[in-house]
Amino acid sequence: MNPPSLSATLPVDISRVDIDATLRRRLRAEPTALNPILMFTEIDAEFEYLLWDRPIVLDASLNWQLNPAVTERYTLAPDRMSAVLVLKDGLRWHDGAPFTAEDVAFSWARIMDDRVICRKARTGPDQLASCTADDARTVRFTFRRDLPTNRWNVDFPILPKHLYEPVMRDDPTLSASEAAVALNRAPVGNGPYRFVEWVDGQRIVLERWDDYPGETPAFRRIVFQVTPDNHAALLALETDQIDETPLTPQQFARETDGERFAAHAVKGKSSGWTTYYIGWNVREGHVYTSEEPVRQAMGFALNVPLIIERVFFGLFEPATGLFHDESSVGPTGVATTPFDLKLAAEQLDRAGWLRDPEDGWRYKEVATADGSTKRVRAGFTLNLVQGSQTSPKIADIYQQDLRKIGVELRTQVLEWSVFNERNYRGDFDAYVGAWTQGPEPDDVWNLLHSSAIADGRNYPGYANADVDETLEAGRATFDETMRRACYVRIANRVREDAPYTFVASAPNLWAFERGLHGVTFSPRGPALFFPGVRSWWRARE
Amino acid sequence: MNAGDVDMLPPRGRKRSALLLLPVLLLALVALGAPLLAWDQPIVCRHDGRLYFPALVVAGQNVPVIGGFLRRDVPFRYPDFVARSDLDATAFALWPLIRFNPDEYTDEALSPPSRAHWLGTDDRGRDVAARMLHGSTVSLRVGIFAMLLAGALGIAVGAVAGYFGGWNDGVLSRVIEATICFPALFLILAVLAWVGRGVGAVVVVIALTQWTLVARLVRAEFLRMRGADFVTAARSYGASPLWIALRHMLPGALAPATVTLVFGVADAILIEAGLSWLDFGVPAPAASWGGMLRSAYEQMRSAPHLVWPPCVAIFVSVLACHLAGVWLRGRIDPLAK
Amino acid sequence: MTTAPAKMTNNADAPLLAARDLRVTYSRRGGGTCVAVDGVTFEIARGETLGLVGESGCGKTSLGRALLGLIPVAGGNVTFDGQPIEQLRSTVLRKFRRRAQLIFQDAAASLNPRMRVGAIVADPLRVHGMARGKAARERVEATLAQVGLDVALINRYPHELSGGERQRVDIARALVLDPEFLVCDEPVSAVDACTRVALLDLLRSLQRAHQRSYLFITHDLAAASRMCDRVAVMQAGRIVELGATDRVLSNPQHPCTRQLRSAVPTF
Amino acid sequence: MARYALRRLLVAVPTLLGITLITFVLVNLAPGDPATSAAAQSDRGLTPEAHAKLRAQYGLDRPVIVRYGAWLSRVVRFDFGRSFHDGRSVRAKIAERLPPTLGLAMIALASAVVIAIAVGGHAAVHAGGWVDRFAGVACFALSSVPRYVMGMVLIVVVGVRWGLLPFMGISSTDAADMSAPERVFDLIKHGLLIGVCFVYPLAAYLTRFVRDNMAVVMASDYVRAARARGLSQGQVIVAHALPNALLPLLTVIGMLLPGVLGGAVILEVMFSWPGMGLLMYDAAMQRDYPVIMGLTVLTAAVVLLGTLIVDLLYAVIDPRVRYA
Repeated sequence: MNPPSLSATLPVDISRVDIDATLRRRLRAEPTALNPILMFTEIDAEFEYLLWDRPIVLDASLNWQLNPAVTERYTLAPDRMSAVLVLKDGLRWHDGAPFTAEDVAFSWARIMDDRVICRKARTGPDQLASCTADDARTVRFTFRRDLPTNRWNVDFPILPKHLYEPVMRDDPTLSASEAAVALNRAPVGNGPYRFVEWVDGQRIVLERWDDYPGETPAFRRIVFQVTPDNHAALLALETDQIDETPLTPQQFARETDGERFAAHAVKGKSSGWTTYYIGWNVREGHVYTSEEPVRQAMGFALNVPLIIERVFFGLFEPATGLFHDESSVGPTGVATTPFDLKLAAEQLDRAGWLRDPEDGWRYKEVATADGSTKRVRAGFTLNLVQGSQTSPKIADIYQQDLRKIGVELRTQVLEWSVFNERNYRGDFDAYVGAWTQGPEPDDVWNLLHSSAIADGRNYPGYANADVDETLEAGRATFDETMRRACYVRIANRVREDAPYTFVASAPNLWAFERGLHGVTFSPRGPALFFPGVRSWWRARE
Repeated sequence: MNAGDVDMLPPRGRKRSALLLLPVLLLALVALGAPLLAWDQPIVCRHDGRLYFPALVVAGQNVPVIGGFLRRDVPFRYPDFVARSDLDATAFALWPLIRFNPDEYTDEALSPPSRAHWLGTDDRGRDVAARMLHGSTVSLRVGIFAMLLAGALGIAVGAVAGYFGGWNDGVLSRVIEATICFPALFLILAVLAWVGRGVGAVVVVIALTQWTLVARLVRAEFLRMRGADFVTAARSYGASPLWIALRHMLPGALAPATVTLVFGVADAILIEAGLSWLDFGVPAPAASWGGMLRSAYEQMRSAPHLVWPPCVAIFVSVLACHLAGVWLRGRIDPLAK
Repeated sequence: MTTAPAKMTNNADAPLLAARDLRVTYSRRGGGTCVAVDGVTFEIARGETLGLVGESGCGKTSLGRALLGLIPVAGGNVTFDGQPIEQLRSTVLRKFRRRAQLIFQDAAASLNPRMRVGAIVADPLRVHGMARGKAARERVEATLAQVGLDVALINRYPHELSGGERQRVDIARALVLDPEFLVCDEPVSAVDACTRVALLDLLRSLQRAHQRSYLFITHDLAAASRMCDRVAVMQAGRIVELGATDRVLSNPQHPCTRQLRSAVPTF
Repeated sequence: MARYALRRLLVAVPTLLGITLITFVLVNLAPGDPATSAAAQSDRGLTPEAHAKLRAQYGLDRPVIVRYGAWLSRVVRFDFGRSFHDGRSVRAKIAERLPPTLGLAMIALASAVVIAIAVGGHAAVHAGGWVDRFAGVACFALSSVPRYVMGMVLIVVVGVRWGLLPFMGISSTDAADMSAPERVFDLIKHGLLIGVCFVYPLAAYLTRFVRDNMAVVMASDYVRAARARGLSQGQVIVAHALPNALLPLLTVIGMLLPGVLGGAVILEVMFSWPGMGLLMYDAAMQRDYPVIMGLTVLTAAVVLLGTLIVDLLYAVIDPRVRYA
């Protein structure tokens, strides 16, 4: 359904390509810092893929792949407890200094230094026992255990040691001193583009690095224009001020069919692996949500078809679980939960939450700590993030339906920081969240394993011995069929126990300037993979 | 945040026609009787041989004090649970003007104005006209309660500062000054983070930022009256300071303070809508004009019909409060001179 | 009347009020002081009217207010019925407040514009808890009648009254507590000549009926001669001459008195 | 006068201290501190020990008062610290955001004053004329239109439907390639819509104010006397009416200053205008304590100083004012 011109690959005849063109991309917000080990948002990632070149990359299907521009080879030892990565000869940083194994070892040490606040980069590398440089081109990794995930664990961002080492002596956090901030705002990388300027609140400019050892990208310059507002972005696209922008479902469905849009731009869509869900607090103190039948009933009461129609303009797909059908685990065969209020009501009746004929709400006698019983009304508070356009709408629809079966849904809109703090402390009944599946199914460990209650993102407090064991098995086995079986089992367990109720999974919705070619989509959108933006091009006029 | 700080005060002292009060009275009537204008249940209906007043009861529950004693009408006993269809078709029923509940999802989403939906529907298929009418309840409630609170605080502080003068006045004046300079946005975030979102939090936030207007005014009035002969007279026959402050000075300060408070209601409505625009206001699904404005903003390209109702509603209610303020000022000032 | 003056009297022969070496000063902004009353000594007997004359700004008003303890005294003392007033505390002070009252020059300013006549006159009663409800209303009406006001005015606001009526309300408020001592601070200077005569007659008749003592402050010698038993002449904060009214006015000793006298038209 | 100014400045110091202390405590006690936020945004390392370590790193482990003392001692040396969010110095961040806000506010205020004197003056001189009547109604109506409602209407109609003017940000994407005059033009285009939202309430208020004040002056005895001396209408206005009407105008401007400088959060968010309001909003949402505190000090100081300057100006213009 995407226009064929969009995905037209780079022609062999290079003279047809405008190699001096500027690509103007939209930036929804400014990055926090252009330091790859401090980066943690999707915005940050956009720069990571252009300014830096890691030895290991993800392709459009999110498969593990060696970066042909950087890596000579990667060899796993027979006991699978160590590996050797050999870099190509003559690699350089943008400033001309050599890129060596020392840089890799240095970066691992920085990532593991807990004085550095890296929110994301430590996940993975922290499974390594060591990372050392054998010589200028050879990096040696040793592992704590022989795990199939180790090949992901050796993939982490790399800093130029010669620039950060002097900074580190005064400022081990790499973010609190003048020198560190200067470096983080004018980074030196090794990727196909080098940093030119950052005008705060307005734009960030990159330029093609002519000495890049890999394939030369088509665009000479890339300008990231900071445009937080979605209307402004679409308007900018239609007035030829930017070349691409992600679209909201509403924009994709209703605002991009006119002539004005067609004269300037085309739309692209692909399935994505981001899933909206409702997380339930299963801890004992939360009388209503801690009951498993109740959570199942809540699943039946969630009108997913209406939500997809009214909130997501028919563009999203019903989600069955943490694993997308197109990922390595899927399809898991887990059935989607039907929307059925009658079923939900019956389930609640069976669970002892009975309707009071006087006021219509459901109640249950619950034992309290001092031995007496207390009459509790069926209901919960749903936490939403402030500023989200979609989650209040989901909550609204949910509230209307729950009221019909006598369950009270109270919404609470919290700022991002407070929302996070509440989740982190387990101080909530339920919340609307989103989960983006990565290439490695083991990632769900962080959401489901009982150890992740204290140390991960298992905010619901979900603990199931069988799930724990299966997660462990999935993590340890190298047998792909067995791994898949493990995760399918987990998917079914999660569906039964319902610590999470899944709403819908989001596609990638994008708009591009008409003349843009070479765009392919990955589950992460058109840019955040290899080659991503590097394959985009525009014809010479 | 305070668009209302630039209020318009036409010349003082002119007598004004009571017609100026009409808009604000209408607004108050709409706010109180919103369910009589837009609701999914009849105002009066016959059901199983008896008369019921479902929408009227809902409206009654908006009235302070009385509302607490009203219980839902029997066939509609589940709050909002029973849809129109539960009423037998042949029975007598007097319906509100708009037969939609402001929170109700109809089958048409984002439909432009039509015969069924006079101002169209929003993205969830809710009737915009019904939401606009019910939004007045939130706005007026916030405006009035915020100003009552701000008035109480401002009068107390202003009276103490103005009556005692000197050291007290110095400290309290600094407090007033500090409040004016204080980053209001952060105050809002802090209060919301602690109190949680809701009408109460918004009222507290607005009162905490707006009380200084009244305090400054009352302080100035008290300072002015402190040396007045009628105060000396009261002292000469042995009236206590509290007596003098409450009985002799307060009524004099109250009149101008009331004018400020009426204008303040307009400010409060503005601030409430502004907070809702920033998504700090009264939480969904409550119909609030600021919230409607925000969602209209997000959909202005696909549904421009959503923009105007909240804009007009906010403008009209602010204008109504300003007119009432002008009237009040005209009423009160000749007396003071 | 609920309070009989005789009951409170310790010694019928002693003066009701005595000021000794009284000083009143105001501090100027930016340092320095300004002396308003500079060592004044005099006595007022029971039932006596002492006139206090002098040109504007000579300290008459300050003296009057100092006598009532309404402004702080910088030196000397005032005794009322044998008790020094600056030492009066709470309950005793309240009693004193009941026995001594002040009548103002500008009734328009001294009457609270937001209170009705009835409330204004009743307020002293309420402050002292002397009468409530119907009893208070009756007493207010009686007092209004006493000062020659139509009882129908009881529900009016001050700005709805004429100057003379306002002045009478002011007097009524002072009288409602049935005081023994009144400081009349130029009570007639703000009304027209006709009303003035009527008011002076009223004040005099009120004094005679109840044996009250007046300090009658005026710059109008004609009024003083009409009202006063004795007259004190004040200049720049000092009393320069004090004596029987006839003597002082017909045979002034001090140049200041002569000057004042020459400026007054006679009736 | 110098002594008066000095005393006023000294009185402002405890006020400023009070504001900063309260803000500091409030900011630090509000839920959602940056350390927890960072922890919650991390995949792992959410254990209490890790959290405590993070708090220590942000300097949040000491008591609030101790931190306030430390902060104050640095601020006295004009060191406002570094942003928790991106590590840049708070001074630099604010310095960057100051011109858009200040420029807009000043230009708006200046235009409003010009409009007010022109329209209000005309209305006063020709009291009862059609300009007077029209301006009266227009001012009253405009003053009831909230700024953000106006902003929204402008965006929807002028920005989106007509596509006439840009409504987001301060410059175009290709601003870097423009010549200097083009860039200025670009800036003006971007500032126009948000500028209108700033100007019209001020203009409405001040027009009314100037009109009423000048009408009083025009009807006064000394203007009549001046006319009697044979001065022309123009001379009367320039020599008498205007100076007397300007005096209260100055005070009113002083009173409006806090609103003009501090009241722009919604508009700046709405128009993505990279000014102080937007910075404050972002900083508050990110719990970027150093930036919040820096902005608090700055806005409070500007407001306090603004009122002081207006008072002093008032004294310079009106010889009757005493420094009491």
